[in-house]
Amino acid sequence: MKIRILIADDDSLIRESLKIILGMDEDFDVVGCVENGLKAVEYCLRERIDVALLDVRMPVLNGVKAVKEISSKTNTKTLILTTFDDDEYIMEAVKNGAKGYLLKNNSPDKIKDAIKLVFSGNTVMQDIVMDKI
Amino acid sequence: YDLFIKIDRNDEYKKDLKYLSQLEERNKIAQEIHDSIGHTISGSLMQLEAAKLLVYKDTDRAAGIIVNVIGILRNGMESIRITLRNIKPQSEEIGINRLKVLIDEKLSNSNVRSSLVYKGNLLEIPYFYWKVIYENVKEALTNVLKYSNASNVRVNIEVLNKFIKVEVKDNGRGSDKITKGLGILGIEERTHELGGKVIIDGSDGFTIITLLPKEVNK
Amino acid sequence: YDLFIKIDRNDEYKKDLKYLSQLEERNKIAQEIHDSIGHTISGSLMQLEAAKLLVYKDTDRAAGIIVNVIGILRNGMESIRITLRNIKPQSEEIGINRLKVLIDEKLSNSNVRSSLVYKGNLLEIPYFYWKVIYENVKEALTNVLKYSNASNVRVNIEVLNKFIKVEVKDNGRGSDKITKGLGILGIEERTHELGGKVIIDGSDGFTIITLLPKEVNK
Ligand SMILES: Nc1ncnc2c1ncn2[C@@H]1O[C@H](COP(=O)(O)OP(=O)(O)OP(=O)(O)O)[C@@H](O)[C@H]1O
Ligand SMILES: Nc1ncnc2c1ncn2[C@@H]1O[C@H](COP(=O)(O)OP(=O)(O)OP(=O)(O)O)[C@@H](O)[C@H]1O
Ligand SMILES: [K+]
Ligand SMILES: [Mg+2]
Ligand SMILES: [Mg+2]
Ligand SMILES: [Mg+2]
Repeated sequence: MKIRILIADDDSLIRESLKIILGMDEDFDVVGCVENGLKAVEYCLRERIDVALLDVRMPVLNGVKAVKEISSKTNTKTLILTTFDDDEYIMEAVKNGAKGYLLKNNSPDKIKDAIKLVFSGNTVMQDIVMDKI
Repeated sequence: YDLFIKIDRNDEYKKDLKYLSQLEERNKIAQEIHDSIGHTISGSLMQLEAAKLLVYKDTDRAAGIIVNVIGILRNGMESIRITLRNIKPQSEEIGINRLKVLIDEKLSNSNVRSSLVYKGNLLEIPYFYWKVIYENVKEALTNVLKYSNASNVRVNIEVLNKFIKVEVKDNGRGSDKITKGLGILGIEERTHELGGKVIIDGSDGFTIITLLPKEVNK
Repeated sequence: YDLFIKIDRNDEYKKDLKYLSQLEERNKIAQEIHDSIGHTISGSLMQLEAAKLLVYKDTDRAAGIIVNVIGILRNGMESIRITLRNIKPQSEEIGINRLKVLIDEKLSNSNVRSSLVYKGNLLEIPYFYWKVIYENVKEALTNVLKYSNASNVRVNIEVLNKFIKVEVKDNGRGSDKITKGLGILGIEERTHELGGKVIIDGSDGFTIITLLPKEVNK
């Protein structure tokens, strides 16, 4: 059975490419793509979504707030995707029920693995690089 | 381009110093990022132009180039991320420093001495808590100057197991019967909004304690 | 995580303010970079990952993506350049502000009043000239405090046709017979290195003029 995915990002480049990358893999079914957090919440309320990939910074409703709604009102598991490590947001998101976070510059394989892990009930955290020069 | 600057001590000086610090900081950061990013993008662009020309004629080579550019961009992204990590202050660092400046500024024209003490891991204080802490300490200090006649005030932040405790305590005349004004009401309102509690005691100097829950239940 | 901060007025305050300014500035810049650069690179990267998967199966689409990414990176480069240019202050802005802070600091514990005046286009002052100007003014002010007994000192920068003129003039007791020490010798040395000239006059208060050629003939 395929993992049913929702992609939420205000950047169309990210939406389109993730859709291609995940769509080409038999394990995933990209059910929907939306461009803000509110639409993501609505989508998860309407459809059965296994894992929602959520960008942090989005208009209307950001990813952190969307996580809160989604995890309190549905069974969808949420995975935050960020451009850089946005510590404050990430901490908030995890408090709000996010099952993990990943940087967007991870390889497709890592992203797919993370989705599968989250789907099967694990929490996934990006290993933070703390190099101080 | 025909200007005249007259230097007034103190106030002017503070502004100058602040502005200069900002300028110097920007300069450093812009340079660092410029150096890493220019490289990354111009390199990627050239290679992609080649891939575009080859994609039908020699798909293998085009595929190789794509993999290559992915590597370049990923490295570039990583190095910017590290630069940002290093330059971006933790909210806690800004929070505690803003508080230090507040205290300095508030008391600089008075005879009240001050100390700022903290204990526990400040990183556990959520970023929007700092705004409330700041406002509450500010009001408390205003009152110290207005009513306490104290020689000393102490601001004490403790990150406890379940709570974050912020105490402002002076050694002044205290107050037998406190009639809350807009100041203390404001402190209470901000604190309650975060699910917290305010404790006021006028029996040994004047003490205002703000207790904020570590679990956010807004 | 168990720390104690004692606040000493003035000095502490300056440091705090400076540090806070830097922190806030960094925070703002990090945001700007995040928005412009982060966008460009993470978007391109993800698109190329898709192109890589498609290149054999759907070469047309892969080719389309490559063209797309070239466009994104090219535009991105431009917007990044603009961001960085906005972040990076002009050297002239840093130069004049550093000078203001220097004067403030030098004279803050004295009774000497000061003014800083400039005339002409400061942008014409090369970036490395500012270091020499800074050092020369610093030494001149040290001397004003040591010897002049002046009530006023004026720092005057003029960007002329062929020269940049920096004058430090006080209204103190002046000096009949000047025996150059390391201070003035240093001023001369730095100035000569840039092909410039120093004029000293102790007959009406004390005046040190640094003349630097606009054409660099190092
Ligand atoms: N540090 C203090 N020492 C002694 N008395 C204090 C101190 N702080 C507050 N009080 C007493 O508590 C009262 C209420 O303070 P509050 O800040 O709520 O109102 P206010 O300062 O009188 O008015 P407002 O803050 O609205 O300008 C004050 O009027 C004063 O009598
Ligand atoms: N503003 C001034 N007013 C009066 N006399 C001055 C002033 N500036 C300099 N002089 C005179 O010029 C001399 C030379 O100054 P210079 O800076 O070269 O040496 P110094 O200050 O004596 O020693 P050093 O700078 O090496 O510590 C001084 O000793 C002083 O007599
Ligand atoms: K699929
Ligand atoms: Mg976004
Ligand atoms: Mg008050
Ligand atoms: Mg000297």
